[in-house]
Amino acid sequence: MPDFYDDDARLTRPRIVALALSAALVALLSLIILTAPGDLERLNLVARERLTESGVANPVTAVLLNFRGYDTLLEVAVLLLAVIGIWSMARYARVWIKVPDTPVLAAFVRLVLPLMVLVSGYLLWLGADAPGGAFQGGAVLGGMGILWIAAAVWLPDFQFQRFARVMLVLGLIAFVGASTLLLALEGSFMEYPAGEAKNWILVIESAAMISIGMTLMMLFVGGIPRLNEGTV
Amino acid sequence: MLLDIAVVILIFAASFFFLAGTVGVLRLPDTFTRLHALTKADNAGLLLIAIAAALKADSWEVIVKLVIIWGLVIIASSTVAHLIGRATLQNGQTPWEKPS
Amino acid sequence: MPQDLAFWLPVVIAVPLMAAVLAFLLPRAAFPISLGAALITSGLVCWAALAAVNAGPATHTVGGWSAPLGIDLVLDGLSGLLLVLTAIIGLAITVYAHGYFQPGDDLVKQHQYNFFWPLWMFLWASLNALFLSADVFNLYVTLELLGFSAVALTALAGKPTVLKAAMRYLMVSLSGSLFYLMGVVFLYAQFGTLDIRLLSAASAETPTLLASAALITTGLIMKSALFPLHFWLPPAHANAAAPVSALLSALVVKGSLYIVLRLWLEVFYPLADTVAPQVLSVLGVGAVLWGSLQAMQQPRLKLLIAYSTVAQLGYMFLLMPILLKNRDDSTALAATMSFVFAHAVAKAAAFLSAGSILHALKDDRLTALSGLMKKMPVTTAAFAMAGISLIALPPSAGFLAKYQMLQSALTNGYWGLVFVVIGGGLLAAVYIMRVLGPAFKKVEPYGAESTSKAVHVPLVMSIPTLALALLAIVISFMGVYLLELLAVGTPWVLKGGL
Amino acid sequence: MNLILTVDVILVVIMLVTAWLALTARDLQRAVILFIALGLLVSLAWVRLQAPDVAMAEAAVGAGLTGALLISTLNSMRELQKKKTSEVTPPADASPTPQEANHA
Amino acid sequence: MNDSAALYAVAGVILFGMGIYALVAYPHLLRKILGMNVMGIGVFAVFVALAYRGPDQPPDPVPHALVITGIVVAVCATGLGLTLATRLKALTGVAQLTPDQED
Amino acid sequence: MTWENSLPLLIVLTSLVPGVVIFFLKESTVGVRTTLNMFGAVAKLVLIAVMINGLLNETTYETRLPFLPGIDFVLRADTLSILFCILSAVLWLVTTIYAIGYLEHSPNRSRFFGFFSLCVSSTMGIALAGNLMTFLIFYELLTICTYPLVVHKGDEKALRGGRTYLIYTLVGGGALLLAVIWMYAIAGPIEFRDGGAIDAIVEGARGPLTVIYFLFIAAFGVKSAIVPLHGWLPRAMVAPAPVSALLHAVAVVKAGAFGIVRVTYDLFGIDVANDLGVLTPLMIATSLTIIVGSVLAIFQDDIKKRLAYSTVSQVSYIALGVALFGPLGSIGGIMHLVHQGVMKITLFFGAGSFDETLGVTKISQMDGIGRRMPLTMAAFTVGALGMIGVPPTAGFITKWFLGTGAIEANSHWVIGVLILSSLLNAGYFLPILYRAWFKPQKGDWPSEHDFGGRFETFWMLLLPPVVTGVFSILLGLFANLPVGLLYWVRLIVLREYEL
Amino acid sequence: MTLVYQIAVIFLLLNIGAGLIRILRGPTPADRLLAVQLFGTTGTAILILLSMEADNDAYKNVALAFALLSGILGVAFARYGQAPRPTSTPAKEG
Repeated sequence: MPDFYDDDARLTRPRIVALALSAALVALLSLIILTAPGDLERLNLVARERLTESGVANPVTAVLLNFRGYDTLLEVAVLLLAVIGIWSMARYARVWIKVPDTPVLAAFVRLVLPLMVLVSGYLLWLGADAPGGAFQGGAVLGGMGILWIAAAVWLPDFQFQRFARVMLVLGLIAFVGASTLLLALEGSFMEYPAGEAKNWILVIESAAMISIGMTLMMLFVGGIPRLNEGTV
Repeated sequence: MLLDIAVVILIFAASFFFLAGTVGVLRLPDTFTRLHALTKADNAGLLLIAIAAALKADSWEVIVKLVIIWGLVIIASSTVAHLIGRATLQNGQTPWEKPS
Repeated sequence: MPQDLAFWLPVVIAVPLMAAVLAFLLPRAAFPISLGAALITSGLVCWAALAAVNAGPATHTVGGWSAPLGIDLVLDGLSGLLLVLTAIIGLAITVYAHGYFQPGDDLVKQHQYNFFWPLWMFLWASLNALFLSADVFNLYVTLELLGFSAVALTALAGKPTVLKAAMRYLMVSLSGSLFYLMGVVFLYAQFGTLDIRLLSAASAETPTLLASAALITTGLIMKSALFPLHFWLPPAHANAAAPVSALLSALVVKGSLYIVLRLWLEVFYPLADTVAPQVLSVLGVGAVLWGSLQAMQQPRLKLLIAYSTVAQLGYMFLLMPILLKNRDDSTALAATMSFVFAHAVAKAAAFLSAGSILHALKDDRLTALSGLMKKMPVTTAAFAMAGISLIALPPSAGFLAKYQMLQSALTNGYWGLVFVVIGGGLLAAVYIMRVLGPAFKKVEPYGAESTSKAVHVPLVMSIPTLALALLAIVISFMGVYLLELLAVGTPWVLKGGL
Repeated sequence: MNLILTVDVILVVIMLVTAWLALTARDLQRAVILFIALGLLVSLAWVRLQAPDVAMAEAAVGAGLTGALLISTLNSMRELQKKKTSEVTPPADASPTPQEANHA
Repeated sequence: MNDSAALYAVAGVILFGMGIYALVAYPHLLRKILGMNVMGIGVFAVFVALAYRGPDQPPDPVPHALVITGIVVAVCATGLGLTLATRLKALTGVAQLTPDQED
Repeated sequence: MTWENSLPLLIVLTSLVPGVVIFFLKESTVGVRTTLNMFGAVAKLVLIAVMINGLLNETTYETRLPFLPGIDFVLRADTLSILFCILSAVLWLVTTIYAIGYLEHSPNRSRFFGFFSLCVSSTMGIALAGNLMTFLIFYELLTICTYPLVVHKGDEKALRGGRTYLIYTLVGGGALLLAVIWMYAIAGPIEFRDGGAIDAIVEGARGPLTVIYFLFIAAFGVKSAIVPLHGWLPRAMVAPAPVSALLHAVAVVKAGAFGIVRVTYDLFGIDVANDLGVLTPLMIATSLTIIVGSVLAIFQDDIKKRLAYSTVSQVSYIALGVALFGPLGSIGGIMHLVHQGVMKITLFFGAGSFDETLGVTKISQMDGIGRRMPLTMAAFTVGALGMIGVPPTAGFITKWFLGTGAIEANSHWVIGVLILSSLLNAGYFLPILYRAWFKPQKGDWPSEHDFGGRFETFWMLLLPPVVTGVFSILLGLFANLPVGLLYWVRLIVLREYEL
Repeated sequence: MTLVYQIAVIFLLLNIGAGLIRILRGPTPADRLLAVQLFGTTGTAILILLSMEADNDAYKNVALAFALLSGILGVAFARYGQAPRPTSTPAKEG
């Protein structure tokens, strides 16, 4: 069977069985989820009541970085782990480097890159009060990285690799470091001192954003950033 | 009230441009012509909607944001259109000509 | 304050996590960093376990936000036991891996060596985080951490077969996590909280709870490779590098198993009278039989051990109906957890010996193992001790566990399980003897003074292997202490309070 | 009169159709692009459900970066396929130069 | 649950089911990864739908935060999976999980 | 831990520790190994002597460690355990000497002696076990440790024999495990006690208790080779002669027989067992075994095989004695525990020496061997006569008590069994003796080995059979000494019957 | 007023739905890319409309992210998505 078409799109017997089973599962789960109490306040009220204590005005950011900041810490760890995992599997960059034969792309990148840095910073800053934050800002930074590679502004080499390593771990180090420091100071992991939560959150978020951006870029690179002759 | 009417008209016009773009993408015969229809129509449509939103905006911040959004889209789509056009040409496809 | 047990709980997670970061940042110093972290973590965990026995369970409120809003870390008997288990095996594997991956001039090996350490430290951190977490969503994140590090470690060996196995593993792990997450969503829909103790207090038999239990259990038994969802396990465990195989079989599958136990004990207990626990038990029986039969037919040592894992995982689900029937009575839980402990130690020892054999002979087909006793006496002895524990002959940890299982099954009138456990032991004897039988074959003509061709296995490899193997025997005399630890505040809803 | 439920229904229908097409499309490239479209639609859905934070993350990460990843992976695979059909062994496992190894 | 929320919740469950189907029924790894992502979207949809409390009430922020976490995990998983798939393609020439042959 | 509390543990450790140390010794360090072995054996004997002295003064020796909630790990000395201890310790010492001689120059001796010592430790543990759990642990440990000894030669035949041995014993072990757990489930965490741990049958538990008893008998029946569970024993004959001696006389077979004694007397209690009505089936099974074993023995040409079937038959005398409800029968059975050990080990030593010195493994090759190796053959003859039950050998004492016991128990048919078996014994032993002493040598010996020295064979191969042969006679002649065997066994039986 | 926005949103959504046909038809990667562009632009417009409909300025941030990322997607696709599919059918695999 050719590799790029699952040409065999016919409904074979196993597929029909799988389809029927999935449909049954869907039907059951749909029925059940509709019976769930609809008027339950769940954690909504609690979270909103204590929003003022969290140091930020955006409840999602408050949950992400304060109430359930520990989840986010592990999340940042997942990001780093994904890159380490990829690097351990692929010893060379996967991306296909080809210098573009038109100046338009470079011009575009020159125009857009500063804008993206600005936007990512803006989203981070905004995160405290409105939708936005480290993940979204980081995603924009990651996009910038992809653009960078796509326009062949940067070729993966090992000077860059060292820089990348530091950037990758920055967020997790900041997160764990700050949390441990707070453990020593306040007696509880990641418990921000009263009134200073916002500053701590911003510092952690900034570091995390850089790491997230670098991580997403490295996911795209798909291997240790160095060129192998003939790497695709 | 007048503002609202203007907004309605703008949105209506924008919808027309979007429709044109979509019809173009669907009906035109080859990549180049479709590219042409899409970029023109959609960017114009988005511009109109952005203007409508700007009319309703409460602060300058929002207007700046709208400008940036529109600017980004237009730069990106023109760059991409350029890249696509080049690539398509290089792939050996020739622009469609009206059959005589 | 620092004397307080609860204070130290996040440190148990932070130390290996930081070690992972540093090992990644400074590849040259990766081993010393990891070894240091391993020592600190193990020491801390053992101290914490002792302290918990004396002072009872401990709760750390992360960020100062207690449940329902925040996430709590809870150390009780069940989690403490698994933490200690991880610490023991982790320490041994840390030392072993240093010998196993020793790069020399080989660049590919250098690559493996460099990346083993951060991945392994991540794995350890995620296990600790998983065992300590009292929040169902937090458990999801730790499961993902665990899954990613396990997959990456599996793939480290780099051969096509192992990549394929890792891919299969990743698929199962991810879809299992998604099933789990869907179950969590259902729990949240019904009860409006994510904290296990609050869920426990609110739990009631509703369709949503049933759906959630089904989703979560399905997801987790995929990850735990319970028959018939075990298909991914043997290739992954058999083809990974030996220290990784040991980690996967001994610890990683226990992570999801732990969540199954925890959630059934704390949250899904209203479903104890439904058919669900029976189904799990029957699947366990299937696993014991199928895994053992497969292990009897495998041509390679590591595949054999991997199928043995499939079989042994079955035992851990056998007692589910008894476990849930009367949660006050902890004998079934004690039996299951003793088994988890025993299996982990023995299986780690078995895989590590298999690794030494592979290292020395470059071949682990059973036909190549004739006269092994002569060539590699220490390794063979270690494997034999592990095997004894897997067969559950006394005096070994496996015996202790199976004894408790039988007792629990018998006093509750589950005669079928009694025969499965005893029969399973005999089946295990058959496949273990497939290895140990030929090991005693003579290599030289009998009577001629031996021209010993013992193969060299470095001490950093043989000592941890032997230590774990000895432990697999000696634990049977420490059973009381383990059970004392296990009795600390499990299950929460009955003993720990809110 | 409020048409918001109509919006939701249309959005959901298009989402489901896109998802189904993405999963069953014969050509993988088509599948990937449909998946990106799905990401964008889902992002709209999040906005409809008053979850702009999630929508932003979905648009940026779920659609944007995942899409880019999928596209480039598909590309790599096709390059590999071409190499394979033209009987060139994949070089991805070639040994690195000593200098590189030092930096590994 | 209000109508919109119910609609999206059911849509989420359907997406979940579609993802499972694709995961099980199709051999190509890229499609399996797509299936997994669709499954994830389904779960998130149910979760976000739960949080929605009608146009006039503020939504529950906790599921939002959790879904953001989930999205990031999903992209990491995708990255990992795609790398593995590419390596497999490079080494075996097939991006499918063919049965193992004893080597 | 006090001296009294640690003594039983020390007795186990005196062979366990040397055993473990020996594993790590190089093959060539014969001196250290021998010293360790000898030191362990002597130390064990001394400790047992101390313990006998203490027991006579009513001291209790008990090691108790926590094992599981409610169940301890208990090693305790009582009169019965001391009997088995001293038998094993003495015979271990003798066998060790023999084994050193026998295995001189053969490979893997560290491994051999290591497992050998572990075997004896397990036997000690079985003897001293104070409850079922402890018994079970050592019983299975014995299985594990004997396997490497059985397959010691490492050829295809040895491996096959080892496999058979394992299959039998592991299945038996499974039955034992089930019986133990069931017992605990019914009766709680009981420990062995003189006169039985179960005072009376709980109503409703009669059925389960009967089943449990037969499970025990089945489990022990495997090791003590009760027909039809004896299949492993002849096949395990591939092991080196000292191992056969160990299997047949000291450890494995004896452990099974001892288990039957223990369970019947100290777990169920003879009265309860009688009440359950399980003794008669046991009597029938053992009688059958005695006859069948003897009959099969007649058809064997291989010396060791013939001895093996002889063991099948002889060991069942012990269980038969137990099954005869009454003190006299019990005395006979328990005494045979010792007698059979001493006599059978003599025979195996003899057989091993013939093999090692002359290469003789078949009875048809034994013509005239009495003249070539008179001392060894004399010992062999004593053993054989003892087996037949000729006075004044030890075997006669056994049969005497068994016979009177049968009369006491009103099971007169057992006397018939005894007579028949004695005839059969004579039938398969007397031809050997005739060949050895009265037939002329036929050609050369299969492979003669010259050890030099003044004796007919290497002195380490000669001394043990002579010593045990002498013992066999002494045990018969002086059975009735004040502190002799009979005195001790009477003491045991009195306690068991609570007279 | 909301009704106007809603109708416009519905209209644009239907546009997107129609655009799916182009993705399905292809035939070249470039044509598919076009459709993606269409989606990006239309999606941005829908977001702006939704923002007005719900009277929530925060949604415009989503539109911003949308615009940025659809641009990046376009470039990535243009650069990496155009590799022609292998023409020859590889030998039977397995």
